[in-house]
Amino acid sequence: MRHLKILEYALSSLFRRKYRNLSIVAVYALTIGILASILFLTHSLKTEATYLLHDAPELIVQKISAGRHDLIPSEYTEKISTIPGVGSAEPRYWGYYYDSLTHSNYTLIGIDDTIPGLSLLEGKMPSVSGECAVGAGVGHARIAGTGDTITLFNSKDTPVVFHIAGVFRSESNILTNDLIVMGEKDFLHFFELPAGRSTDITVSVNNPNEIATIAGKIKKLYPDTRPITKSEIIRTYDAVFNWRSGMMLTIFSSALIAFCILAWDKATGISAEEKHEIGILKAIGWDTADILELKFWEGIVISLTSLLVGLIAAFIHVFFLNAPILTPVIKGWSVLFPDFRLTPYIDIYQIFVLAFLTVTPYVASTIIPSWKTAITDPENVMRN
Amino acid sequence: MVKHKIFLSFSLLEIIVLSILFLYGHATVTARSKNEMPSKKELVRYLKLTDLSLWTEARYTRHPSQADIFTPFQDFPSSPEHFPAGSIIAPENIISSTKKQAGRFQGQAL
Amino acid sequence: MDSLIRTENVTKIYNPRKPDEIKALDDASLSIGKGEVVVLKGPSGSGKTTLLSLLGCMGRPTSGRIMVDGKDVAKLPERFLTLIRRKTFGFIFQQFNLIRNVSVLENVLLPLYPVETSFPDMQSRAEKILSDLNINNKMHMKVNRLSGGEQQRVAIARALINEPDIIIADEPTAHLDSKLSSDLLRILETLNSSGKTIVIATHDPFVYDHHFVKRIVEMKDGHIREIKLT
Amino acid sequence: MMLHPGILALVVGSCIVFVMMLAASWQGLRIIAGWDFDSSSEKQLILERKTYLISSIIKYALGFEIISSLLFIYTVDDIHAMFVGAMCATGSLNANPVGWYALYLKIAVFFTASLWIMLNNLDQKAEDFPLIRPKYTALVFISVLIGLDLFFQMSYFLGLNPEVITSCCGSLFSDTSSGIAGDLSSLSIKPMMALFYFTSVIFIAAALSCLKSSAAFLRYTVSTLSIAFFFVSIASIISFISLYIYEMPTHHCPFDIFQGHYRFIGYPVYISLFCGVFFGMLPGFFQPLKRIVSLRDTIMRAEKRWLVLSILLILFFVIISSWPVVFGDFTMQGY
Repeated sequence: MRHLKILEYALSSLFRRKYRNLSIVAVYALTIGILASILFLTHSLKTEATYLLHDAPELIVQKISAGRHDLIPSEYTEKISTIPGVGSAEPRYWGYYYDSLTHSNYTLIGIDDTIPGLSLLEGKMPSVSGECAVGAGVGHARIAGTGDTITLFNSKDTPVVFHIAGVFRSESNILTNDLIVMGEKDFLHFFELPAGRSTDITVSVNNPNEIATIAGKIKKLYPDTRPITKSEIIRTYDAVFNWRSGMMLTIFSSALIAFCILAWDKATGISAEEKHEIGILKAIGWDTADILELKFWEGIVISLTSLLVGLIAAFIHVFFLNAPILTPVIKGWSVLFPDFRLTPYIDIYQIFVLAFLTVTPYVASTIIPSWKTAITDPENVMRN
Repeated sequence: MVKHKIFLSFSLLEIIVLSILFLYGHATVTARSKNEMPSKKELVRYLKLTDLSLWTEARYTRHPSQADIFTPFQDFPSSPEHFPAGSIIAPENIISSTKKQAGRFQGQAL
Repeated sequence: MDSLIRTENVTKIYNPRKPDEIKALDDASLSIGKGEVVVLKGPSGSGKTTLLSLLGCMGRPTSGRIMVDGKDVAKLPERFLTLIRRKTFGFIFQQFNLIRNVSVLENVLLPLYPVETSFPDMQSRAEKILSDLNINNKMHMKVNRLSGGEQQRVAIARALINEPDIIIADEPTAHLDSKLSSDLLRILETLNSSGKTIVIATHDPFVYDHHFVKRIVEMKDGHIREIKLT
Repeated sequence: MMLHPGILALVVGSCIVFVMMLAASWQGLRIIAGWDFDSSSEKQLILERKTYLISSIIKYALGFEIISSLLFIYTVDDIHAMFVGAMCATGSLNANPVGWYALYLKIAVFFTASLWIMLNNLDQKAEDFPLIRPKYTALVFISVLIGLDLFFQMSYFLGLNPEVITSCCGSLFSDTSSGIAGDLSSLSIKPMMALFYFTSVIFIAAALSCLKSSAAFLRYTVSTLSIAFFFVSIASIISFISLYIYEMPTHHCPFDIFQGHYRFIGYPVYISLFCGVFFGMLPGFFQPLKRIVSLRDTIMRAEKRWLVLSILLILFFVIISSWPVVFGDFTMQGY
């Protein structure tokens, strides 16, 4: 009961200075909103990556030559597929293409023609020479859809025309945005790659517990290769997004610090009127501990309200509006940046981290000013 | 003695709104992982994709898991990072990746 | 007569051993009995307010003893002084010291906020006191909308809400005209007749010439001189 | 070093709390140096008012430490995917064993800071500040603990190398591994269960007899027993309680029970255990303070409350942790 009454007075006291306190709540909520947006965004991307890459090949084997990624000969593929425990080893063809027309980078993939119709593809996969399937981003950049053609310049600077047989639906943008998928032969021909070589090898392993062992065997068999396991890829994405959100949080923490300075300043520079009020309270029977509790409640009201408002705003910003404020920061100079719809993966942990990260500095920056206010001498009220 | 009731109900309201948003988020996640996720995974499987198509500006940002060890330092080892995405994507640690390969040999020896 | 509050050789020095050292009270001994009305009379700066604040457990003396209800409070930690102040004293200040922009009712209830009492109980007590003082019709008004006399009555109501034994009033008539002053004294007289001890500091002749004042203590430069009235 | 949001929050928070604690200890030392209860000087008044600042800092610091212990476990759990072979928080902690010290220190800070607050509450009930010196000396000790906690936490996170191959609960708590963790889970379940229920019965019996008699040795016994019960309980959680909760014969992780798919059972389990043990420790701890006249009655009155609380909490703990053992579908036949 006592605590509720002190909360009541705290609210009445906050309300009497509503413009000042509303401005604090607004700034605080904005800071929390930005930090929460960063966390939500990166966590969503991270979770999406983890789920999607679960189906990536168990092992990728690259050839390293002079420390650089090199084309891998097909006898490697054959030899690797005979290692016990390996389900299959297949060559993979892919590369980059810089499109000077739109100043963007595409990723070209060469496939053999065994791929059935994909549900996220509008149209069909390239089945004959001269056909290709493109990501929505590429289609958008080149203003081309299914049935149109796309002209790319090969290494001899000769234009090669491809018919767009299919465009990947925008739901898959996060995977396919910059892809141009074509037949294996077209790919080899386009880049004039030597026969019997591929970009790298994908290896499927039947028993997931043996992936590391098989990677070791491949490395021993071919010391000039670099096997990359699926779990390493997933871990890399985890680290990338943690690093990324940590980095952005660190940068935006300056906003938090600025806010805490503001809070400190507001809490220290209380008006003569407020000081007089505290004096009156103490004179009529409030103890220093009661005033400290009053200040504690004021802090709770401000930080709880700001936290909740900030979280709601961040959720709407990230998952309904697709984070318009943050995308330029993540996007960098990428010309083709996927126009993805973020999936709202959220857990209590995110909220917890955020509350911890934002409330602690605020509370810490108000402890000493609150105490300074609380020890106001009641006797002062008797004099003016 | 009504202000604390107003405050508590306001906070409760905010919590309810937040919970509704989260439930909506949860529902979306469930719906998408039922409807879209299998077809996306299908793409990953058939096209043998290993990376998200997020940053297309450079090789090591387009395919963080596939890039050459040296890629971030292509010009010379202390070349200042100039891709905005590169400033927040951690370049691979060369020393520890050598150690990792050494570790793999040990793993095999066992 | 039993003494309710007694000071023994109380000295209070502000800013000791500094250039602006002030000896506000010097060896002051005073005993106030239950049900008494005591007026501290003297010019400003004579130490009235200091003595009142020490009697009211708002501060601690530099030396000497202060007995409240048989307990020495001179050395008590602040939080115990607060407890005693909360239970024993009601204060009426020179400027009414009400909290602006807050309703009459809330102002009156403030002393009870840190105490474990239920709100309906507090409210019924406040309503009774406010109707006794005839301002229950303005209960939900903000105090800064009230006239001086009404504010004074709110301040009195606030001083009475914790049912104190002793009422301490510091220059209560300083901002009131003569009609309001006599209203106030009538209220104080009623309170005294219901058994409350009243200590008033004033230099207003209207107060110490009033018929219900039986005892006047004159103060000068921190010293005490007693005038007994018949 | 890993720049993870949770790690960032923990490190920033701990640094802030450590700085506040340093300030509090400094003020505490000044209070000890300048304290003169008989003086009515301005200085004494200022020192007295500083006690409010210090106790308010400690209260916030304790609150922070409790929440940060949880956040630490969550974070450690969240980053387990970064370590090969780690399947839960235990695996991440093994990736850099300094993490265990950070966790132990957090538990130590919980107990010492709570004790300090109890001490402070008692002290504030007396009119003559009887405990001012021990209180503010202890403050320095708590600051050191918090500093060590910050240090170990930092060196844990800084030393994390996501490529290290670590063992997970499965292998750490499997019967073949060495070290305490392995010993705990290799304890055969029947004797462990017997010890657990035996200690709890003895503890409750001792606490009940404390309510009846005022003998000093009973209080010391209850405190010793409650500390013993704490270790036995932690060992039991790892050894058999977790098995029944997870319904898996090899999963001994003491942290996974915080997770949602075990219905957050970890919260009531650990909260009742920690608080029950804490209140059980108090009577013996405060027994010597009964010599101080101004505290004697307060302690006597509070002691009853502590004992009753402790008995109820420990009973609650025993009941909810036995629930899956008695009523669960999982049986340990053959293990």
